[in-house]
Amino acid sequence: MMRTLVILSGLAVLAIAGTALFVYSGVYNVAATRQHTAPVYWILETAMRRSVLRRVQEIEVPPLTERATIERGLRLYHPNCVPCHGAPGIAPEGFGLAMMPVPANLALTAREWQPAEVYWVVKHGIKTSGMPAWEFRLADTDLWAIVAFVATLPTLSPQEYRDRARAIAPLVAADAAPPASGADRGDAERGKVALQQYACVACHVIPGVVGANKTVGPSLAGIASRKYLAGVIPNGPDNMIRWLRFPQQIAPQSAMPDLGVAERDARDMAMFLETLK
Amino acid sequence: MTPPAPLPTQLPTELPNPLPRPDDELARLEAAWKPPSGWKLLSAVNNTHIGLFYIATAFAFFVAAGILALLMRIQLAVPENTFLDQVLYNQMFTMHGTVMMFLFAVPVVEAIGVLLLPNMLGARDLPFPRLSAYAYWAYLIGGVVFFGSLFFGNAPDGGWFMNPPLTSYRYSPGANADWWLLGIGFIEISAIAGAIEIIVGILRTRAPGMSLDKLPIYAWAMLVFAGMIVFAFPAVILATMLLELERAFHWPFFVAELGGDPLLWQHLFWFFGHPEVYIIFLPAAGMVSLIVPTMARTPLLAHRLIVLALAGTGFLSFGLWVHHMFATGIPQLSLSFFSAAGMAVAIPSGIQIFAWIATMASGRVQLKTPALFVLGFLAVFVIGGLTGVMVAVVPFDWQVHDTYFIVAHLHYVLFGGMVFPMFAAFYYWIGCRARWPARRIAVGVFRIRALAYRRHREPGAARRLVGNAAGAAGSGLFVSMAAAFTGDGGSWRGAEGREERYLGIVPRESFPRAASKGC
Amino acid sequence: MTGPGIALRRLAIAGWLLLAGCANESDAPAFDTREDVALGAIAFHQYGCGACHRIPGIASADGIVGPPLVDMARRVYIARGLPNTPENMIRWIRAPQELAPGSAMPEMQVTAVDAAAMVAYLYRSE
Amino acid sequence: MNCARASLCLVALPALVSLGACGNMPAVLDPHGSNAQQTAQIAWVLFWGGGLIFVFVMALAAYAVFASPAHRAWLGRQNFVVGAGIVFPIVTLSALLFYTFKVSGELVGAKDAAPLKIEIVGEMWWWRVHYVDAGGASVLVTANEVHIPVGRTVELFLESADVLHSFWVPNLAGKLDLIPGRVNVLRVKADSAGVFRGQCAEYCGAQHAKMAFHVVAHAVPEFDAWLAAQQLPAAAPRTPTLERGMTLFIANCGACHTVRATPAAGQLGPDLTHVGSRLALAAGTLPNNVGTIAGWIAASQHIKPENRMPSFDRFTGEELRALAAYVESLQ
Repeated sequence: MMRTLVILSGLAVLAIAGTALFVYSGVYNVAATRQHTAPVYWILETAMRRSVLRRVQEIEVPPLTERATIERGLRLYHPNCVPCHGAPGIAPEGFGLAMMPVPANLALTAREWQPAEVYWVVKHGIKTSGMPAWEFRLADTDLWAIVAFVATLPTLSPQEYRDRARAIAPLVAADAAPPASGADRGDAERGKVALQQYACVACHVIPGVVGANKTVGPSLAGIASRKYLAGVIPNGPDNMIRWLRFPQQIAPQSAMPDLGVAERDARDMAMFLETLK
Repeated sequence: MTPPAPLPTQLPTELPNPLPRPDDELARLEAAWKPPSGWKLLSAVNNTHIGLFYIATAFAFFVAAGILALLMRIQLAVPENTFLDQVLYNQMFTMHGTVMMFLFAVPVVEAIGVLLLPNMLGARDLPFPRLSAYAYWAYLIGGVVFFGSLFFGNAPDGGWFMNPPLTSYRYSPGANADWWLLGIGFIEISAIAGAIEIIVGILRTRAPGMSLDKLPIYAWAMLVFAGMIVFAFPAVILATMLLELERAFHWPFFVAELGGDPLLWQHLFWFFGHPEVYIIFLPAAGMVSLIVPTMARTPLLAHRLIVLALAGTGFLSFGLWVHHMFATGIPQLSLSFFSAAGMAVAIPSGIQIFAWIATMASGRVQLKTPALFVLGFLAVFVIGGLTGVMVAVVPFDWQVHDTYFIVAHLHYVLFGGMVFPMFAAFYYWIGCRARWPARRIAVGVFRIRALAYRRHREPGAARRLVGNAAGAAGSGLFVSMAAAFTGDGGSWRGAEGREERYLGIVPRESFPRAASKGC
Repeated sequence: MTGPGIALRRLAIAGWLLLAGCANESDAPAFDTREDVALGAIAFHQYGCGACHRIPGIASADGIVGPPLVDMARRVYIARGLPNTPENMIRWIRAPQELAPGSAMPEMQVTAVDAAAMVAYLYRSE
Repeated sequence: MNCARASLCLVALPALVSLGACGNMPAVLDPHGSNAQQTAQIAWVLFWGGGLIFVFVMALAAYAVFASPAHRAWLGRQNFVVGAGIVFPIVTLSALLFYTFKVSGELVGAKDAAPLKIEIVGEMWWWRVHYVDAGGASVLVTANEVHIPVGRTVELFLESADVLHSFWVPNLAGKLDLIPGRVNVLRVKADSAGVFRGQCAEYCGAQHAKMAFHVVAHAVPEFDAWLAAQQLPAAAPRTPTLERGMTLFIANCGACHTVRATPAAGQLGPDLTHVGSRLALAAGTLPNNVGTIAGWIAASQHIKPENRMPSFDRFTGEELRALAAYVESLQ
């Protein structure tokens, strides 16, 4: 028994040492111009598919066939999705073409993926793939509208798509922000995700958030007990929400930009920041 | 005094009368004296068991309060440290002082007395075994509950002397102060129970033929010790009752605006407080007086002088409590009386010190482990005693009262005057109970303790500051490192090649001989 | 630190600055010399910045009114959208209201020499 | 803080003997007042006397243990014990006793024809200071700082408003407790000008560690100038910011603090008429400038938890700066 234990642990150590050496040596080429090797490509694709499949079990799909839903789906699809994914007969923008992995052609996706899976991917996005999460940009109904439209993509010829697209008024994500849902106190856990989604982690040190170690702006450690925000307004729940949503109003030349934070997201973020005593 | 007859090497074989002994007599006697086994051991009342329980519990409190001291030292290691906030720090220094004085020092010397006295007097047991069992259990439960208050965040935080009006209902509304007042009040009752036990034991249950002038010197020390407890402790019990009444029913004993006087508490507390520190020192002096003759392999010199010194310390210690209150604005004339008394009380201790030195000079000292601790005791206690005389000088005390000079003095006197002799006693008497501790470990423990007690006397810094001013960085760090070493001196189990064992037959219950033991 | 003690040290720094030819504040005084960092710490004590800011390494500087002065060397922006350069940091310390009117940061009449020492402390590579 | 350097130097102190070599002594041994001068003398006598006796006893003990039996025979006799244990202590202690009686007699008895009278009231965790004239009428009310003229005896009438405190300026004199229901008198005379830090020396609760004060000794003309300046009413605000600061002060701080010649007349907290001119803030806790005043106003409960002043953290940055500027302008 002891011997097998020793051998196993020896192997484990070897494996770890091997991967560490591999990572440190920088041998693997991360350039977007060079595709993964076949096995790595397969592993990544399968991991992504399996991960999405695991998480869609409880999602119940609303009816997707009314004309109005599909119509709204198109109005959202055209300005927000075409730049990367293109559309029948329309090429994606330059940056969409230059991404690795390349954004899928959604006509094929519609045939191979279930609507719940498409909904999940559009809502949560996919790590390191370039596919952003739209949860904080679009209301839930709009997400389903896009899924409804994508489902109809395989049936559209380029000409039909072009005619329909010309007939609609595109609906950019910014002004379709999800409405504030009631006056609940805000949910700290969702606030933590919102900090990620509004790129606060790109500029601040935030204790308890992985990867939030940037020193562009001041550290948010102990922000809950700090007396002033930007040295101007006294700290407090409502002032924090006002500061998160409209920093430039409060401290005009401050480097903190207006991120168009939705009222509900600001409340969630404030709840999370409240825990950083 | 004529030198005692040489100690017999064999138990007497012939019996008082020639009639044949009933054959099952030994078995029946052994059965009568068999200690209860299993969990019934908790119902044991024999002085040996109660004594051992008592010492073990007191030592546990010693370790607990020692850990509190280490935590405090970490806080004071660097200036403006944020390791402990002021709430926890104030509770810790209060509990450190209180637990060391009330739950370790007095109980452990009493416990050693309970363990050794009956055998030294040739008695079977203490006169009231159930009373000492009661005293022990009251002490254990009261102490554990009292110490437990720390874990619930409402330990007392008024200093080990709990001066009102800070500890009165207006400025300590919480239950913190009540823990101290009730806890200490009851623990003192168990101490008085032990004291009465010892007085009656020494005066009434001595072996036939052991007149007072043949009484072992340790028994004299314990007699004076117990007498002092009986006179001193009621003062603190009365004080705790008055303050508890004031806190509970808002009676004005110590509230100045309503006609009370905060100094009344200080008088009552220190009337008990100063005898308390001699209550802690005298048994230790008694133990040293027993160990030094064995160490120097010669009878104790100036036996009668030491007994007089012990009695002198007992009486004088009741006359100098105001030297704890020199800075309270009491008129200069009365301060002078207490300053004189403060110096006079050093004389009896001086007599004993020189008597021990003379005994060592008149014999051949064997540097066994107990001897090392006694020499350590001499060195550290003399510094403590001298700084004691220094603070008896009124103007000097105005400068150093409530500063680290006093903290250093009390630690020298307590560690030097009580803990070193206690360890000497452990190594000296342990031979009768268990294997000898390894000499190397024991010596190591001694050296660490001695090194750590070069506390830095720093007249400039006031005491009880949660974070010393930015300036006191250096000395805080130095003292903290020193204190870290004194963490309870490590394990002292092990074997030592002690050649012959006294008489070889050591019955489980009590030691065979009345005179001092030649382990 | 009694009054004269500080004055003596200031003369020393001024003298050193003159010698090194960087008396005017425009070009960046050389930082991170041990002497400067120590003087910076003393300056923080003297001006009592610890009442509002948490400054690692300064005893009793754990204020919570203003932001903590942590990793100042690695910060991209300081004050209100000011690029983080030693000169800007000195300008900000000496005249905060010019750069961020309405901020709670008061004008503390910090001398150029003290401000340079403070910046040296904040930029120290710990 | 000069005690910072003193304590740092203490660390380098290998033994008492080398005290002289160290430039700056601990405050007790660095007297600037007549009272502390004599006490420092006694302190030296005690240190040297105690040290010598200790070395003597240790030598005896070592001799008793390690010397050859013949040499230490004289030690092992009863009359050595009587000699060293009784005669020697009685002689030395009596000498010490009469020496200290003489000194403490001088200390207490030192009367001065016209002493400067100052009443000091200990509060929970700061010092209220009243200057009174011979008749006992209040001449000036201030806090946490006691200015005294050099060479003139000052009688400090110490009383407490809540719990026990102890007034202790090691450079000038020994400590004396402040006890509710009783007035203790401490006589102090500074020999030379200077700033001396004092500290509360009787445990008085949560912020006992941050209850310090400064005693500033001036030459007589300087002291008179200071006293006259302090008796003037508060300076009127000169700029719009200070005006704004004053209105904020009266609205928020007037209930507890007094600033003479303004509607703010609260008695609970210290008198702030000339707070700007004080050396330190919050009883020796912070240096005194506009930044620390703003920091103290906005987060006093963080700097000195459980103290009687709440943190005023509802001002905007602008208001806080204006208020702090006004308070600092009260020179």
